Amino acid sequence: MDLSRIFASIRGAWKTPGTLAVVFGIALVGAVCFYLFAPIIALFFRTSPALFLTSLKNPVVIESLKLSLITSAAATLIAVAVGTPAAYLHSRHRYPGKEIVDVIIDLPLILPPAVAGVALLMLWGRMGLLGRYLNLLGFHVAFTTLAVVMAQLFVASPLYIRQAKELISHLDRSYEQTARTLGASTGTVFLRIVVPLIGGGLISAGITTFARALGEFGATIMFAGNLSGVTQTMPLAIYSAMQGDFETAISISIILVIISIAIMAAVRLITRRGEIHA
Amino acid sequence: MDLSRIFASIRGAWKTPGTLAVVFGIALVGAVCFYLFAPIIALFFRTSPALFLTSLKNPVVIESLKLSLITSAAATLIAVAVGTPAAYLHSRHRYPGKEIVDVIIDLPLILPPAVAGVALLMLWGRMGLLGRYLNLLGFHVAFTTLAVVMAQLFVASPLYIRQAKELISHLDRSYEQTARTLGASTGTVFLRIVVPLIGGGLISAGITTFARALGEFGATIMFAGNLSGVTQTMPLAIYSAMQGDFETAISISIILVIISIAIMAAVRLITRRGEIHA
Amino acid sequence: MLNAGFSLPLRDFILEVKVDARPGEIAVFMGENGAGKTTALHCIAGLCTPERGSISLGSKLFFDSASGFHLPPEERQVGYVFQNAAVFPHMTVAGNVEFGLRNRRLEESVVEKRATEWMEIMEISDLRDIKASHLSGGQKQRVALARALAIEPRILMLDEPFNGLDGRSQENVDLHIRQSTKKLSIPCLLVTHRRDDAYRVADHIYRFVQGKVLREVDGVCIPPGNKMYPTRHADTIEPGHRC
Amino acid sequence: MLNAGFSLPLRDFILEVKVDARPGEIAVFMGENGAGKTTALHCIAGLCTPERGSISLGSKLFFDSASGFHLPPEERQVGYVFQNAAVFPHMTVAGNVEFGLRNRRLEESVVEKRATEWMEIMEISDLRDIKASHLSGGQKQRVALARALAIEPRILMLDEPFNGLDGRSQENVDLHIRQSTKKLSIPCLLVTHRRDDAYRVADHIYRFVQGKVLREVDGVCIPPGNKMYPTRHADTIEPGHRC
Amino acid sequence: ILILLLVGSASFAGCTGVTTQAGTEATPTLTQAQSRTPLVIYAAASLTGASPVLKQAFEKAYPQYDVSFDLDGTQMLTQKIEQGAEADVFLSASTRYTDRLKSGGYLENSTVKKFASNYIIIILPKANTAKIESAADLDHTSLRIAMGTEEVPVGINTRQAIDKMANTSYGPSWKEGLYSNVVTYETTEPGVVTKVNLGEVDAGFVYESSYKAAKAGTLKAIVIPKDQNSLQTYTVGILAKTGEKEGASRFLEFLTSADGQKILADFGFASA
Ligand SMILES: Nc1ncnc2c1ncn2[C@@H]1O[C@H](COP(=O)(O)OP(=O)(O)OP(=O)(O)O)[C@@H](O)[C@H]1O
Ligand SMILES: Nc1ncnc2c1ncn2[C@@H]1O[C@H](COP(=O)(O)OP(=O)(O)OP(=O)(O)O)[C@@H](O)[C@H]1O
Ligand SMILES: [Mg+2]
Ligand SMILES: [Mg+2]
Repeated sequence: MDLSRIFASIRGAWKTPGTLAVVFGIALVGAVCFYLFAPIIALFFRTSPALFLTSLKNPVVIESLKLSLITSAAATLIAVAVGTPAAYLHSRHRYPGKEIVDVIIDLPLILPPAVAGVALLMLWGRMGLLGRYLNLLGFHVAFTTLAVVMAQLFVASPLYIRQAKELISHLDRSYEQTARTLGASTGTVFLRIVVPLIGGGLISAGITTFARALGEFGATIMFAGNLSGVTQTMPLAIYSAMQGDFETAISISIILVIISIAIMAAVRLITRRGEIHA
Repeated sequence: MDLSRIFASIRGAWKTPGTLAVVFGIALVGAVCFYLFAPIIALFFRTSPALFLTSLKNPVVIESLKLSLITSAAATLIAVAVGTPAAYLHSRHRYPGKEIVDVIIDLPLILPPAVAGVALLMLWGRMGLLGRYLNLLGFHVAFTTLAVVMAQLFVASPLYIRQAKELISHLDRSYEQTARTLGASTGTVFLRIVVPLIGGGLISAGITTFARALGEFGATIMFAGNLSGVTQTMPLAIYSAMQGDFETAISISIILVIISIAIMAAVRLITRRGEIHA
Repeated sequence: MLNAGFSLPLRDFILEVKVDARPGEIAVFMGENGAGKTTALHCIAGLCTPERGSISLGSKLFFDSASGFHLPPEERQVGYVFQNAAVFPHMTVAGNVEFGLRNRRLEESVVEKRATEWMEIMEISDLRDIKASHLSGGQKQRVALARALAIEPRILMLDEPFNGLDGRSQENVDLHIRQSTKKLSIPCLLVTHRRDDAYRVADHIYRFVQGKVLREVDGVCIPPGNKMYPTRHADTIEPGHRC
Repeated sequence: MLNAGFSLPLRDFILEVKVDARPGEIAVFMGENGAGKTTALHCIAGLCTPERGSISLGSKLFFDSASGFHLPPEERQVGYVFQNAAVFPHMTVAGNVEFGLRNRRLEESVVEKRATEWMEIMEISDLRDIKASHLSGGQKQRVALARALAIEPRILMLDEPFNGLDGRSQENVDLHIRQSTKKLSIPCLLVTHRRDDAYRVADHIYRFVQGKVLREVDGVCIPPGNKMYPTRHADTIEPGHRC
Repeated sequence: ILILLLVGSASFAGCTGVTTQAGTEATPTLTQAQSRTPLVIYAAASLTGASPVLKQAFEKAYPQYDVSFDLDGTQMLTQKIEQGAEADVFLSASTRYTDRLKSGGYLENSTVKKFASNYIIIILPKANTAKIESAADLDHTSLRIAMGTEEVPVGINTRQAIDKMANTSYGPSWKEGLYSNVVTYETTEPGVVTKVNLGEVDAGFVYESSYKAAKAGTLKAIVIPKDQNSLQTYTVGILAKTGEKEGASRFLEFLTSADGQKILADFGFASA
């Protein structure tokens, strides 16, 4: 598709150059936003303010919301803390098997979440390949709050690592090289040069990861179970509500959406402000 | 965490500088790979070669595999074709409401997939806000193969757009500026400068998107239903099988994993070769 | 004939540019670091928008704040060599040089002929199939020059074009800048910090001082070059300022 | 005393470097574009690894292919100004200059004092809180120079340091390069394409020709500078090569 | 390299250390009532509606217990138990999986008994735009029908009921027409309910209990006569590895008591 030619031909008729690009841009971004946002708007039509307020007071909702936020935040933090340096070292070095690592990082995304949950059980469960030894040590993983975090980490961290990797590999090396001649160790180069240079991208990747962890359902119910207060996150609570009271389920979903928007907006604002001060 | 200081102190003992960094790097990347890959390995322990071969011959498996690949590829293509220029225009312009667009793009990730499916039904379904008019025109969306693609697109395209956005916003503008002085229109700049410069990243984002679409379950079954040959993708087939014969379900999952690895490796090889020739 | 008169607030001062250049003439921009030379070129190329004023090249209007008109850079046909060269790292040397020609929708044979010509002139023919990211600093600069000159622009703008070039290339580039300016009969704006370079090539010099642009009409010093050159400073220039 | 003798295959030729420089001495690298000057500096700084040979500074071994030893760049204490300046765009001017000092774990007061000193010398004090990505080309170059000199390195390596600097800054930088080299009693390697610059600052000149490095002992031309300087070419140099 | 891989997994252990911290940080706030003995009930998803009422009533009778339900498909619960989930009581919607756990030694086999049963019912959206009056209408062309897959309990019972109806009243062409109207085979009952609820399908086959659990007035139903229906039996058993045998057997007693049965009846379950 030769966009430029199409552009050029239509532009003749338009006369004000650039207008077409603007129209095209608005149409494109508008279409994307419409496609992604309109269904969420539609959700609002199935609930009433009264129902919404009732759900907000429901202790199950509060409890699962708290659990969801804590576990998702924990999973995101681990993904960021371990994933960023791993992505840096991975991107900046050649080593045998590098391509295999690339593929491995994508695999958890392909697995249907329920299968991912089964896979985690097979490894970490009481009968699992590793879990049986942990079990002997009196350490139980599956069906605990830890398992929720692990399931979210398994499903969401590949998103973070992948984005971090790409951001780093598109970064001009001469900054890192200069920093090293100025006496900076690998750690300093990483923390003071690489991370700040791609900081915006990493935050964005972190938000994506958090969002994915927050929405995780299939792997969590399989690996961690659906136990109110311990492993019942928001998506699980929504699922349980859906069996009975459909409208309540939608109300809870909307609460989830609103709170997530608030958190993501807050993160953006805080980091934006940080940038201005810097 | 002052990594550099830790580094420096331990390095004294090590004497060969850099060794520690290497060990640390291998440990880190190894830990990530282990965490993401070991559960998948564990899956293999639950199946036998015989079962595996039987599953391969199962017509339901073949059919759902075909459907999965076609729909995921379609969703990925749409995400790439629409998402890349949208991300470009979004990143390179300031406009009112830009932050809101950023948040909107993340929202589908937060929604538990089943809720995403409900949301799609509320908009595009027979009784949906838009769907009821489409219905009058004799156009049905829900419970068709198209609905599968739409569900995958809704769930997976945010991943693509987000990565594309970040890659573009970290790209040095002077290349684009130079290209414009050399007579390149917005379209040409986009296709010949921006896309090739971040091509590797876009391919990687495309693979992530494809993987996510391939693994999509919750939204698909809600919005498109589960009808063999029409809307039953691999994850739906796996989940259906899981209700009855667990081992078969695992075998199918493994088929999905292996085929996905093959496809992703192929994409990487082809694009790598392309780069060398260029 | 380039006519540019515009102003633009920068961080430390308001940049007020008033420059013109006739076809076949080389106007040199000089001035301290951060005086606004690069910014002025960016505005003329259409890469940034002045707050007030107008820019036109011959009968072609580039920019006019009164009518809000802004011709996009891709329609201005400027040959602009950036201060940092900015060769496209993902393309070969040939790909870089051909890029602007292809945008003109010239015939393939013409594109190749002209690109080959300019690569020979800039002595980068043996690098034609090398990716531009694998070049040395001076090689990149030569690619940028070939790329800008190959499109036969309607105005040439060179931001420190001699930077990074080895001695022979400097002479070579000098020669071809003059030749192209004359042959195409286009104005040329050239930024340099070197007095010898300036006096050698300049038809007249614009001196950027704290956002103001002073045209040297009667400089206090006599240029060592082979051109007749006006030798006294504009009367607004502060005393003691070197030329 | 820097002693470097190493070889490294490049795309078009094998780069064979044999250079030395005594403390307080400035060795200038000259040669055509793509002759390997930048690559040589990279190897000495530890940013690329030669195939064979060894590099040492005084008693400190930097690299030795025989024993497989490679001192990482952060432990070589070189003050290296890259050809493209490479200021850290996310930091302020002050942040850039202080970066190397902080890596030395100096006291905060010392860091600030020295950074302030060098920013004053390079006349970038008024830019100290500006993000480096918002600087002009010449301003960036000065930040890079201040940053490299501030760490009081054990060797100074400057890749075309005068590029982009206005006239006054060129003289200023020239002065401080010589002063620092003398005061710290360190060797200095300087790349330039300008004969006048080279003859002005050089204690001796290394000419890079097709991967070979020739030390000028008796050049055919007399430098215009104020230093006594050997005036005849090395006998291996091809006839007609300008110096 | 092997050694380095070991170091890799060691550092991984460090990384789980972090997760543990996060986990334990979360737990205390979530299990405040430490004086009460926790009792974990694994229950089939179709008991979702009844579960909070059962919990309330049981805790009223036995305040020393803190009951929590883990609700999931019976097959999934079975899988979890086999993988070592620690629960006290298992409420199963399918004898097939109960038997599987029994033979695997996961249940106290002597405690296993039936506690409820469930019939299939046809649900319609409130608006009923397709104007379905009886089961006979289900073969009309251009209807959309949802039912469970042939693997899930509700799907198995649905098929049996349809077979009976076809054999006794409506004939094989009705059955054929009905199946050709099916647009989705759901893996969970809520999937069927949701689609009917939204009006996206014209009819769906679910258990009576699911119909009862849905908010009143949101659905219409067509009852299938008992003789043409298929009965699903619910069984309960105490898990072999329970640490709370006493509480578990109390819960079991309660479930089969008049009080328990009344609650189940309220939610559409027939007695066993
Ligand atoms: N990243 C790279 N990859 C491959 N080859 C390179 C790369 N950078 C430079 N080269 C090649 O290595 C050779 C030496 O380059 P180098 O940059 O050292 O030259 P130089 O002497 O510094 O030239 P200049 O005066 O133009 O800066 C050149 O032929 C160049 O094309
Ligand atoms: N991206 C930017 N954002 C904000 N300010 C900038 C930016 N680039 C340059 N400036 C400032 O604008 C002023 C003019 O810069 P400009 O690059 O035009 O100077 P110049 O005359 O080309 O200098 P030099 O000789 O160093 O190249 C300077 O004060 C500079 O610090
Ligand atoms: Mg400039
Ligand atoms: Mg160089």
